Amino acid sequence: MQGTLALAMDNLTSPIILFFVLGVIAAFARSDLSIPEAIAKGLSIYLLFAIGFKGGASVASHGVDGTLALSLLAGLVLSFALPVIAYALLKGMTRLSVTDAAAVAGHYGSISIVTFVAASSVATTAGLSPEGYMVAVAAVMEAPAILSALWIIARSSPASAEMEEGLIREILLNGSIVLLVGSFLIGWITGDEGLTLIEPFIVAPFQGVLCLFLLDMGLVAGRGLREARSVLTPGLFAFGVIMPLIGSVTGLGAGLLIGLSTGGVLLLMTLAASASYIAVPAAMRVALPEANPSIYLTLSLGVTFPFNLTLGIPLYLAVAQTLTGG
Amino acid sequence: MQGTLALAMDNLTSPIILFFVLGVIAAFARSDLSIPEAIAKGLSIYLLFAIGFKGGASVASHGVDGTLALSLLAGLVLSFALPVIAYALLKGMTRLSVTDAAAVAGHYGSISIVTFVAASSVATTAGLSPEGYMVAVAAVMEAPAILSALWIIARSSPASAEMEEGLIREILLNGSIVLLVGSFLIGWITGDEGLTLIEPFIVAPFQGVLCLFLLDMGLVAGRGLREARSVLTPGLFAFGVIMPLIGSVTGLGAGLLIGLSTGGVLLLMTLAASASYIAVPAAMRVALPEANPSIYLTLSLGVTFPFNLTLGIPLYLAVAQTLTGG
Amino acid sequence: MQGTLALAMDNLTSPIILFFVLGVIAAFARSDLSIPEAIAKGLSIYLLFAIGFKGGASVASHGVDGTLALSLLAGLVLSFALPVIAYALLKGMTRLSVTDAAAVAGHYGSISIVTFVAASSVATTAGLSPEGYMVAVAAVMEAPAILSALWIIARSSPASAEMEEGLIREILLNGSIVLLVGSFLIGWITGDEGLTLIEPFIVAPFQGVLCLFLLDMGLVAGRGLREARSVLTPGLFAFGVIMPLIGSVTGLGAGLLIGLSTGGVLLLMTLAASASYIAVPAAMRVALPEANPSIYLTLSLGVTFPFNLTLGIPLYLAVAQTLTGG
Amino acid sequence: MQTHKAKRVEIVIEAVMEERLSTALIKAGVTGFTVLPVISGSGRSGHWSGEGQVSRVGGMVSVNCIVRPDRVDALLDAAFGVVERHIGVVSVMDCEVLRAERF
Amino acid sequence: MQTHKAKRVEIVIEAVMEERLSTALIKAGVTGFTVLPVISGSGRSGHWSGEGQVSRVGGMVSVNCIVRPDRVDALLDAAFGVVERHIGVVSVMDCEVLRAERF
Amino acid sequence: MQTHKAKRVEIVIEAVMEERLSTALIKAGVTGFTVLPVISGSGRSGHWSGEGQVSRVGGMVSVNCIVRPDRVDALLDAAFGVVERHIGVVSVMDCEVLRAERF
Ligand SMILES: Nc1ncnc2c1ncn2[C@@H]1O[C@H](COP(=O)(O)O)[C@@H](O)[C@H]1O
Ligand SMILES: Nc1ncnc2c1ncn2[C@@H]1O[C@H](COP(=O)(O)O)[C@@H](O)[C@H]1O
Ligand SMILES: Nc1ncnc2c1ncn2[C@@H]1O[C@H](COP(=O)(O)O)[C@@H](O)[C@H]1O
Ligand code: NA
Ligand code: NA
Ligand code: NA
Repeated sequence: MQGTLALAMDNLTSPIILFFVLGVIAAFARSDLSIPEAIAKGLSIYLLFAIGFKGGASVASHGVDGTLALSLLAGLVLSFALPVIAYALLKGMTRLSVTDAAAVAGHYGSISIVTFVAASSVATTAGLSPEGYMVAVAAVMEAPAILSALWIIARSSPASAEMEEGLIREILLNGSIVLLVGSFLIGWITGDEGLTLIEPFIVAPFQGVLCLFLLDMGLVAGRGLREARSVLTPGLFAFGVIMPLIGSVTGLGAGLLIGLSTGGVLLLMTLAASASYIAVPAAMRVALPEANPSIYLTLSLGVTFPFNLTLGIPLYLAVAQTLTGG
Repeated sequence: MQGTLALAMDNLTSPIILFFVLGVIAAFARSDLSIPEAIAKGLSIYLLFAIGFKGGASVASHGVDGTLALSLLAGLVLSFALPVIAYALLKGMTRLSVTDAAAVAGHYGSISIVTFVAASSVATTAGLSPEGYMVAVAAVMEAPAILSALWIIARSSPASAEMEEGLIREILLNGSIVLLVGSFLIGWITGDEGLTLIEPFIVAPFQGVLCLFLLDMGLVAGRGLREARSVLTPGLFAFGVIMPLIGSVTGLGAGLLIGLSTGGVLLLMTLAASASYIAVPAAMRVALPEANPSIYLTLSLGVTFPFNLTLGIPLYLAVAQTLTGG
Repeated sequence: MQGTLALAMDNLTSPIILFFVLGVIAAFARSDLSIPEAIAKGLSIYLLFAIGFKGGASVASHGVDGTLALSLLAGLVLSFALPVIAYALLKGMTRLSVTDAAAVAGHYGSISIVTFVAASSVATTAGLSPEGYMVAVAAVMEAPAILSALWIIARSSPASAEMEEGLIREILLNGSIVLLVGSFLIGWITGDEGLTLIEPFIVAPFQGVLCLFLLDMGLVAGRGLREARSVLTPGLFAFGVIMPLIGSVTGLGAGLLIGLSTGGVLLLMTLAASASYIAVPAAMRVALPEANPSIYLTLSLGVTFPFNLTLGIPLYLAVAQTLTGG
Repeated sequence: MQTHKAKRVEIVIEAVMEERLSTALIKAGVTGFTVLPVISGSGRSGHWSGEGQVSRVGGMVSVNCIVRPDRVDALLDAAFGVVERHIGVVSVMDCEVLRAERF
Repeated sequence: MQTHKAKRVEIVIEAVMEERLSTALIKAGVTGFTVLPVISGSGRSGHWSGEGQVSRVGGMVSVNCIVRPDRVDALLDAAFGVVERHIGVVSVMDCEVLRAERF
Repeated sequence: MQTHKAKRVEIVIEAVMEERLSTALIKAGVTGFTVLPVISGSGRSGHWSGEGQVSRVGGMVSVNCIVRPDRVDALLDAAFGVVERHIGVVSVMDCEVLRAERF
């Protein structure tokens, strides 16, 4: 327990969290500090590229066991199921309209890749080596939640969410999924040889790039919070903290069932606990334009993301270590 | 021969080629994956900066022999002459108009710096150390082909291609030429001392950056092919594969004549075989606006570039090794 | 003395200066070489991030002594006082209007962070280890000079420079100040542990990134000089060279008084000698729109910056070494 | 210089809807348009800015089409079909063009 | 399709003044506007370009507001108050809009 | 607020031709213009997009000039001379400006 606290403290004073905080503070203080849009996109491309490739290369060197398929399946199921839980919770805890609640729910079935990256760092620091294919699980979990959200809507008001042609393709071929999966496969195919070649680019500078990216996320989250503070009712705020806990428990259950390593359980918990802020919002703007984007963006980026980053991940780690004996 | 095949296979499964393929696939699948324009330009600036500097530093440490001047001269002659060959070939193999044929021809006298970089990597992997000043040869070959193309046009329809004032300056002071030559000279001047200083920036991460750049090129090439498939007649397609082979033979002849090392011969073959997709298209838009850009861009980026990258370079290497005994 | 000359020569042929020169030449030759705006901003963010963090980490590992507070105070005083000196000098040496003279004066009380970085490199090469908190001194010196300039104006024509509400906040929370101070504090808090994590990102590639950034500054400075050559009267030009010398003497005095190390004295001299080209121009456009920006930008970026880079810093080093016996 | 009357339609629309809009325009026979980036904006749905954004959510683009006056209704119908449920602004201005054969 | 008369005001202004302008617009009751980036320009104060610029100095933006005709005077007063001492250009065009209830 | 009649000319032109256009404009006595970036477009020569592009080929810019009505012909002649052989669009709109002494 004391170890957990120390770890949480350590985590809270890690550079990546402090840079996120710096961004939030700068945004609240209305500093004109900002990262150009192209640079922010470039950083995010770098992260997806690096994390996908490293995951693939790790699969290449550790081999694939039967749990790979099971993990992918678990990811699919969680991504489909979590929005249903989230929706029920939202209906109980908040006064959101059906549309808004479904839109928010969709975000919580999907994942945040930066949260995943942060958890991977924590895992490595704690001496764990999660399964490399967890990256593929992350990719698999991006999209199904969107379908769940649309299905929830379709049940309650069939007219408003007719599935537009092209949307499914758009969701599945979303740029971040393609880059993540593509890099994963290339990492797998080229294995150690490939990794050796590009390691100095994707491994050594990774944490530094991550800091800059989190600074940007802090700026965006802070600006969002500043402008949309009013949408954050106590009920919504509570949901933004409780839902990741519930998600993490489902991830824990799945991870233990499958028999993942301690690190793998931590990552699956984190994936289930995290909320999307790229793929799902974009799909929601297309499919559910009536849903208010400031609600789901503020909740996902302004509440759940920092919660996972600061308190969630150390907690999930402690639980994973205790229950797997790792 | 078996060695060549193995090498070709190795080459085909190198990360850089796989990322190019990923880009092409993503574009064909109409994924919204894209690299922001500013980032793509940034990556290209990095590559020119790094390759120019390393070339110069290598000249500084290996010294200059008499072949430097000869190589530059050979580059000049090839760049002037290849468009004439290309034009004759195009007139024989396709039904392109004079203007379109001349515009395409101009691209094949000039060079593609990424193809050059890919060949340099293959050379290094094969244990060769090409002459550092081949970078300068590459720079020298960028522009003369444009003049050749304009001369071809001027001969057949004197009115349409009056040499506009300012164009020559623009061609010679093209950003990529200036950056490449400038970095080369600075690398030469500052030598080992300079290299030591910036080596961690330009050497270690180079291959990783190259992967991202090729992903971008794959995206752009794939999008071009998707939209301009119709311009690619069988005759044009065949030209896009045959012309680099012819070019490589002229490069081979020149390289053997001059007495370049095996690596140097490989690079000169590759330069002669490659087609421009930055400097020449821009000049053609200014000087020959009537020429259809989708023809030359699709051919250069969508056919010849991937051909050289995948099959061409291993072939040129095998030939160079056999004939130089390297 | 000979050592100084050798050092100056060494400095003149360092890659960063040569890349600056390349940029100036390219701009004068009207090459279309250019760094996209987003990339230039990205490079500048990287530099502020890296330099701030390293400064903080160095404070964490070397501890704080009493001179920290004194140095910050000295920075404040210099930044407030230098514009007054600069204004008097300008009034004597040039025919600038009150507004233009005050605007220019403001730039010389503030600082140029790239000049600071260049001086830090020179210090390291010379085997010195300046106090890490000099970064904080740099941050402290950014803003006060702006207030001085406005005060100078207010004295001579009370109407024209009424202090607009919001301007002070804007000046103090300027993006570069926030990033520099934030990174400094995070470097300090996370100390060696943090540094180890992100060192491969902020230390090894630093000089290479700096080269690219100086190429960009050369391009911008060259373009400015080309377009605004006419504003550069001999008097102004002389001011652009004499004022940094005067500034460096005030920095020297303060540094010796405080008892900074040789490297610290060098950096304080450089800070006092350098002129702002980011924070102050932006503030001047808001507060003194009547002042002609080509005057202050051309002088700061086109004259004083290259002067400090090439001749100034080696001179300040020689003086600092002689007078501190370092 | 000889000019011809035309209409200039400007549609400020969410970036995620851009492809759907251009498809609809092309279907409506509008084959010429130019897309300009937008960096920030303000409207009934609040203020937004593209700064530091990784996703295209909230980002907008400005799509400009110049058409012959008799085509403007078809264009507006097509555009309206796409923007109807979405945030965004459609405006029409009179203009004159060179080279009328192009429109 | 039913359209309504409106005015389109375009203000090209220094980037450093953008926030002040939007504050003034909002104060004047103009809540809708779109900001477009500008890459270079030329005017009485010479030529400038954003290329390679780190600071926002010299950079400009183009702020477009569509308003009901009766609001245009308030808008121009507000805009003029901000641009008065600054470089920049203000122009007004007639236009027609869909969904007039939005303006 | 006092406004003055003027013309707003918008020229969408290939980025590689921008410098030639501004030179021609300045020669024609047009000293004020603003250049906006364009991210993609469609026309008789097909569709293009700047995404991921390293070269300026295919890229376009939008050059906007506000001029006094009596200057518009000189402007159009100058612009036409540059765009004649090139792809691109020239349109003219009526507008009103503040601070007429600037045009
Ligand atoms: N009156 C207006 N003038 C110009 N642009 C507007 C106006 N109203 C809305 N917009 C643009 O359209 C976007 C969405 O507007 P809205 O649907 O009102 O939230 C805003 O962010 C602006 O970019
Ligand atoms: N006549 C004009 N037409 C379009 N834009 C202009 C015009 N005059 C000035 N501008 C823009 O406003 C900026 C400042 O103009 P000025 O105040 O004349 O220096 C220029 O850099 C252009 O971007
Ligand atoms: N009708 C139009 N309205 C707006 N922009 C157009 C139009 N036609 C062409 N353009 C722009 O001009 C470029 C070249 O057009 P074109 O010469 O028709 O291929 C296109 O890519 C568009 O950016
Ligand atoms: Na989740
Ligand atoms: Na060639
Ligand atoms: Na100073």
